[in-house]
Amino acid sequence: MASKKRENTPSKELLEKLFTTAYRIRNFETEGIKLYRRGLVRGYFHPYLGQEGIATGACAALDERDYIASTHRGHGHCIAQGAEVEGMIAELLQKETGYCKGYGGSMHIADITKNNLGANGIVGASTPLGVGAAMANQVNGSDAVTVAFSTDGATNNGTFLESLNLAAIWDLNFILIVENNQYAVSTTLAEATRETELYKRGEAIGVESHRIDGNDSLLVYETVADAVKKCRAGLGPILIEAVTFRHSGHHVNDPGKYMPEDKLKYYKDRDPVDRARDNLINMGKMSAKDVKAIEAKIEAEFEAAVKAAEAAGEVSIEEFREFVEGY
Amino acid sequence: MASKKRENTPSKELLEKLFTTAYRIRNFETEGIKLYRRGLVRGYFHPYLGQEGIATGACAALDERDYIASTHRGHGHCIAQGAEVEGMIAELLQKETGYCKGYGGSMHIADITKNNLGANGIVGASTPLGVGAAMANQVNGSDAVTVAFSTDGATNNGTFLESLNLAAIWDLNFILIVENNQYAVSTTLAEATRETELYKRGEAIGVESHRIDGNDSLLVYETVADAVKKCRAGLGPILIEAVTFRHSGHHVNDPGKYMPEDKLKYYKDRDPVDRARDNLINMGKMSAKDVKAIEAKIEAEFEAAVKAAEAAGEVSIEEFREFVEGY
Amino acid sequence: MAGREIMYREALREALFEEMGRDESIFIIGEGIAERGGSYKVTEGLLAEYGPTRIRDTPISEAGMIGVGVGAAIAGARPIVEILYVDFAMLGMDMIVNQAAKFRLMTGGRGRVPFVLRTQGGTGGGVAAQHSQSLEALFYHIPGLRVVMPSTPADAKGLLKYALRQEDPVMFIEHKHLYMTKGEVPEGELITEFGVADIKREGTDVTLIAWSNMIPRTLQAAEELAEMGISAEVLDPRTLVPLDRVAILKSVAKTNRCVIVQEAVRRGGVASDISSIIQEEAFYSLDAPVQIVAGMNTPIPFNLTLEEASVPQKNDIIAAVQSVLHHKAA
Amino acid sequence: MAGREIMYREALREALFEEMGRDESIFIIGEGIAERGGSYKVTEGLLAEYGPTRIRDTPISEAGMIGVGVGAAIAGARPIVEILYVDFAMLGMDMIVNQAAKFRLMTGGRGRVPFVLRTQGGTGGGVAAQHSQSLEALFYHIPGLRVVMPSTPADAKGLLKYALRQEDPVMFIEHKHLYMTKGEVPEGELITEFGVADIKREGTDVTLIAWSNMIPRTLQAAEELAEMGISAEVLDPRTLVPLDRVAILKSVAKTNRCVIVQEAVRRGGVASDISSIIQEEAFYSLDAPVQIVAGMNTPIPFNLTLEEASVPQKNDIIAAVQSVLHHKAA
Ligand SMILES: Cc1ncc(C[n+]2csc(CCOP(=O)(O)OP(=O)(O)O)c2C)c(N)n1
Ligand SMILES: Cc1ncc(C[n+]2csc(CCOP(=O)(O)OP(=O)(O)O)c2C)c(N)n1
Ligand SMILES: [Mg+2]
Ligand SMILES: [Mg+2]
Repeated sequence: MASKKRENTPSKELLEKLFTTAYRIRNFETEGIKLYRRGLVRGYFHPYLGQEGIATGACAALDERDYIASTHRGHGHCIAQGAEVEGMIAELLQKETGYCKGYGGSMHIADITKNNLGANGIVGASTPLGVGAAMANQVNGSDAVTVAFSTDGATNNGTFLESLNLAAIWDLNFILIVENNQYAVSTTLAEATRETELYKRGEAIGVESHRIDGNDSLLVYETVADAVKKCRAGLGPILIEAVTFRHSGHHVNDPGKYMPEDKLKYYKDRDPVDRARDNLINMGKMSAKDVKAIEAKIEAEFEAAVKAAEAAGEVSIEEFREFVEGY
Repeated sequence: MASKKRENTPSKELLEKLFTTAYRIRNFETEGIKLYRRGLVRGYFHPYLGQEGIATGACAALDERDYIASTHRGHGHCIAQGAEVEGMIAELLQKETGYCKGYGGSMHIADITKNNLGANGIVGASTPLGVGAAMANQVNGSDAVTVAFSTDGATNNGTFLESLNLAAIWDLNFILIVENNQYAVSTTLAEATRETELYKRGEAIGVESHRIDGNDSLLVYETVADAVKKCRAGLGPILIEAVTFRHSGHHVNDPGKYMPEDKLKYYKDRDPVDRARDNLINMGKMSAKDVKAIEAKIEAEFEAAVKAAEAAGEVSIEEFREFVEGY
Repeated sequence: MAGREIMYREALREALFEEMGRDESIFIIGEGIAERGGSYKVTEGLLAEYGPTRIRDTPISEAGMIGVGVGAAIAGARPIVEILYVDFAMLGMDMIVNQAAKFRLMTGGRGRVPFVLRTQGGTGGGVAAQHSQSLEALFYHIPGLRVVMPSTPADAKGLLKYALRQEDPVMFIEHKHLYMTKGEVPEGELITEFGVADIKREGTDVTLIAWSNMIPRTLQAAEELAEMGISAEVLDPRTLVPLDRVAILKSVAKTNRCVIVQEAVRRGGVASDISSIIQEEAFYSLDAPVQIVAGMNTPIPFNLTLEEASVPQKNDIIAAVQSVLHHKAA
Repeated sequence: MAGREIMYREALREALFEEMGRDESIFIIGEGIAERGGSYKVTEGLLAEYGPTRIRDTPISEAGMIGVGVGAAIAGARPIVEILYVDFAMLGMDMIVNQAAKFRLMTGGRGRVPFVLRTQGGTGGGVAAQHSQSLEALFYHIPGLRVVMPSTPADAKGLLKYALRQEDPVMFIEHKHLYMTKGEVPEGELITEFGVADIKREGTDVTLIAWSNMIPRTLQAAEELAEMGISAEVLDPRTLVPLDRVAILKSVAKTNRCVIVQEAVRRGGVASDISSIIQEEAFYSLDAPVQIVAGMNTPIPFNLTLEEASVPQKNDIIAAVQSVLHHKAA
C-alpha cells in the first residue's frame, strides 16, 4: 500500500482512513456508553475517548501481516486493527456472535483473525505478549511487525523492563507505543514516577525512543510508519511515547472529577477526531458534506450492529459446559 | 564515628577497617571452598572472590542503625555488616549454632541482629526487600539508610524497575548498589542487554546514579558515605553501579572457563584485597609486619570458628518438628 | 457488647482506624487507596487521619509493592499492602511464596514477617476471567502463610485486627460481593483469633462447610433445607490457615454427613483438602462420602449466565445435601 | 520396538532434537540453555543443530520470558521456555495464570496457546527453601493448564513430544533428582498421550499413587512390601492434568485400599484432590481411608537431615501401607 510510506504530503486516501477510523472509534465509545447506561453492557468499560489518534495512526501504518497487542482500554485498538463493529457490540452484549462468543467482554475484546492478541485486564501484559508475537514472527521467518499498545501506568511495572529488554537484545520487529494519558485511574503520572518523560526508559536500555503528540493521528501514523520501516530493516525495537489525555473518567462509572478542567480543555481543544477531520478537509480537500456522509455511514453501521447483536442468539450453557470439558 | 565522614585523607583506622574486612572475606571464601571440597559444606556456594571491595567499602560507610539486603553471593555482605565468622561457618556446616540454625545455608545466610535482611536465592529480591526496609525506617521515624546489594543480572528483572521507582517517589533512604561483575553465570552482560552502563537505568527514572570502580574499597566507601549523607538529608534514593569481576566461576563447581583470561588478569591485577592492603601500607603507613599480623589473626579466627562449628551440636529433628507446628 | 449493624467494608475500615491508632508502625500502600479511599471505600478517611507517610498510593507495581511490604515487615514495620484483585497478586507471587512465606524458616526462626496483604476475590458482575478468581488454594498450599477469608462484618473486623497483632504473613482475602452486606458488629474492642471456626448455624443432619461469599448462600440453602425438615449445620472456618480441624471433625462426628461449598474451581481447591482430612480422620463416622460443591473447572466467562453457571448457587447446595442424605451403600 | 537404557535427561534431549527437527516453529529460550547446554545438559547440542534463532539464552527475566513464550504461542510459534527451578516460575505466575491459562476461554475458543514451560522441582542436596519446592498443586488448580510430571526416561520423552503437538499451555515439571536416572526408552517414534496413567507395577492389596521422583521411592517400598507378602500396585498418573480418573478408580476398585505419595507439602496438595475424588466416587469400595504420605507443611530447610525428614521416605510409605492394611473400623 502506497500510504504505508512516510509522506510529506499525505494522500487523501490516508487522511480519509485516519478520520474514518478515529470517528468510528469515537462513535463506538459514545454510543457504547449509552448502551452501558441502559444496562445492556455489563462489567468494565474503559472508553478510549480522547485517545483515538493513537490507535488510528498506528494501525494505519500496519498491513495484514502485522500484529497488535492491546490494553484494558482496547476498543479503539480493536477497531483500528480492522474489527467489525458488529462482532464487538455483540461481545459487549454477551452474545454468542461476539468476537469472543461473549466469553471475553470489553476487557478481552479481540478479532484474533486480524492478528490482534486482544485487550487485556492485566495492566502491562500487552508488552510481553507483543514481544512474544514479534518473536514468533522472527522464528517463523516473517518480517511482520508487532505493535504493543501500552500505557503510562504499565511503564512502572516490571514487565515493561523485562520484555522490552528481550525485544532489544533479539532485535525484534517490535514497536512499543506507550499511550501516556498522564493518569492511572486517579493517580497522576507525576505521583507514580519522578521522571514523567517515559521514552527515556527505552533509551536507558538501548532502544530507539520517541515522544510525540498522540492526539495527532497523522503524526502517529508517520512515526509508526517510519518505525515499521526500520523494524523491517532489522533496526527494531522502537519505543514511541504518545502523549494524550482521556476525555472522561477511567471507566464509565468514574466521573473523573480529579482531572483538572484546564488540562481537559487543553486536550479537548486538540481533539484527535476533530484534527483528523480538519486534516481531511484542509489537506485532503474533502468537502464538509462528504465528511458528514462518512459520519452518517459510521453511525448507521453502528446502529445496524446493535440491532444485529440484539437479535443474535444467547450463549448456550450446554455448549459452554462442553467447551470447558477437560479444562 | 569519625570515619563516617567523607575524607580526602582517609584515616588509618578506616584503611585498617577496609583491609581487615576485605581480607576476612577473602579468607572466608578461600578457606570455605576448601571445606566445600572436603564435603563439609553442601548445597550452593557462590564465592565473593574478587568483589570484596564492594561490601567492604559500602558497609564501612554504615553504622548500627543502617540496614542491608544481600544476594545469593552473600558471604561478603554478611561479614562486612559485622557477622562473626563462627556463626557463618556453623551455618554452612548445617549446625544449630549457625546464624540461621542450619535452616538457611549459604544462600540465606544472615546475622539478622546486624540489620541484615539476608542473602537470597532469588536474583533481584534484595531490591524490593531493601526498599521495604527503607520504608519501614521512614515510617518508624528513623533516619537509617538501607543498602541493597544487587547484581548486574538483577537489573534485567522487573523488581529492579518497580522497587527503585517506589523508593524514588517516596524519597527513601535507600542506596542500591549494583555489583556489576559482567556475568550472570556464563551469560555476559552484553548478551543480556544492549546498554551495559547500568546506572543509566536509575537516571531514566529520576534517581541520582553513579558508576564506579568496585574493586577500590576506598572509593566505594567514599561514594557510599556520600550517598548516606545525602539520604539522611532527604535526597535519596541513590544508585551506585560498582564494576567488578569474579575471580572464579559462578559457584564452586563452575570452572568458569568462559571468562576470558585477559579480562580476568586485568581484574586480578586490580585485586580489591591487594589494593586495600596497599592503601593501608602506603596511605595508612602500617608496616608490612603489622599487616601480616592482622592477616594471621583473621586466619586464626577462621580456624577457631571451624573448630567450634565442627564441635557444635547437630540440629534436632524434634525441635524442627515443633518449630514448624502450625506452619 | 452492644451490637450495631454495619457494612463489611465499614467493619474493615473500623479495624484499620483502630489499629493504626494503636500502632504507629502500621502503614498501608495500594493503588488509589489514599486520596480516593480505595475502590470499596475501605481506606476512606485514613489519609486525613494518619497522613501521607502512613497511607500511600502506589504506581501499578504489584510485585514491587508486595516486596516492599515484606521487606518493611522484616525491618520492623507493620505493612498492609492492598492488591485490588487477588488475580493481580499473581504478579507478586514470588514475593509471597519465596520471600514472605519462607523468611522465618530460612532464618531459623530469628526473623518474622508481620505482613498483611489485603485483597478481594470471587466472581460477580461480569468482570471476566482476570478479575473473578478465587485463588485461596494457591496460598493455602504454601507453608508459612496465613489465609483469612471473612464472611461477615464482625469476622472481617475481628480477624483484620488480629492479623495486625500477630507475626506471620497473612493473605487477607475479602470478597467483592460482601463489601455492601450488613451484619452485627459489637461496639468496642473486637479481636478474633485465627484458627477458630464459627458455627454460623447449628444443625444435626449434615455439616455444611463454607467460607467467604459462600456463607450467605449456604445459609440461605440451610434455611430452605430447614423448611424441608433437614437440619443443616453451617461451619465457617474463617481462617483456612490455620484451619480449625477440631471444630470440623466435631461437627462431622455429630452429623455424619458433610458437604463443602467452595466458590473456587473444584480441581485442587481447599475443599479437596478439607475432604481429605475428614476422610482420613473421620472415615468411620461418615455415613456418606463428603461431597464438594465447587466452581466448574474453568476461567470465569464474561457472560453473566455462564458466570453464574460457573460457581455454586443455592440450589446446587441443596441438591448436594439431598444427595448425601439419601446416599445408600452402592 | 527395541529398548535402550538412557538417562532421563538424554530422553528429554532426544525429544527436543526430534521435535525441533520436525517442526520449525519450535524454539527454546532459557537461562544458560544455548552455549552452555543447560544446567542438566538437556539442551546440549541444540544450538549447534538448530542455530541461534531457535535456541536462545536469556537474561534473568522470568516474567518476561514466560510472557514472551505465551505471546509467541498465541501468534503461531511453539515456544519452550525453560525456567531453571519451578520456584522461579513464581516470578512469571501472572503470565501463567492470567494469560496462558485463560486466553483460550477469553477468546471464546478462537485462540490457543501451545506453550510449553519446562522446569524442574523437588528437594535434594541442600539447595534450601527457595530451590526445593514441589509446586504442581498451584498449576493443577488453574483451569486451562496441563500439568505433566514424568518419572521415567520413556515417559519424559513421550510426554514432551506430545506436549509439543497439542494446543494448550503445559507445565512440564521435571525433577532435579531424576535427570541422571536411567530407564528403557524404545528406539524410534515415541509419543505418550496426556491423561493416561501408567501402572508401574501391578498388585492387588493396595493402590499406591505417586508421580515424579516419588515413583522410584514408591517402587522400592513396593519391592519391600512384596517381601512382606503385600502386593502393592503402583500407579503413576504421569499427567496430573488431565488426570486419568478412570485408571485410578479402576485400581482402587480392585485393591480397595489406597495410599497417595506426594513430595509436595501435605496441605492443599494434589494428593488431597485425588483423595477427595476417590472418596466421592469410590466411597463404598474403600476398606480403609485413603492415606496421604506427603511432605511436611514447611519450607525445606537447608540442613540435609531436616530436608530428608521433610519429604516422604521409603519407610514412611511402607508404614502408611501397613496402616491402611491393618485398618479396623473405629
Ligand atoms: C496489574 C494490574 N494492576 C491493577 C489493575 C487495576 N487497574 C485497571 S486500569 C488501572 C489504571 C491503569 O492506568 P494506565 O496503565 O495508565 O492505563 P489507562 O487506564 O490510563 O489507559 C488499574 C490500576 C489492573 N488491571 N492490572
Ligand atoms: C529469579 C532467579 N532466576 C534465576 C536464578 C538462578 N541463578 C542463580 S545466580 C544466577 C546468575 C546471577 O547473575 P547476577 O545476577 O549477575 O549475579 P552474580 O552471580 O553475577 O553475582 C542465576 C541465573 C535465580 N537464583 N533466581
Ligand atoms: Mg494512563
Ligand atoms: Mg553478575
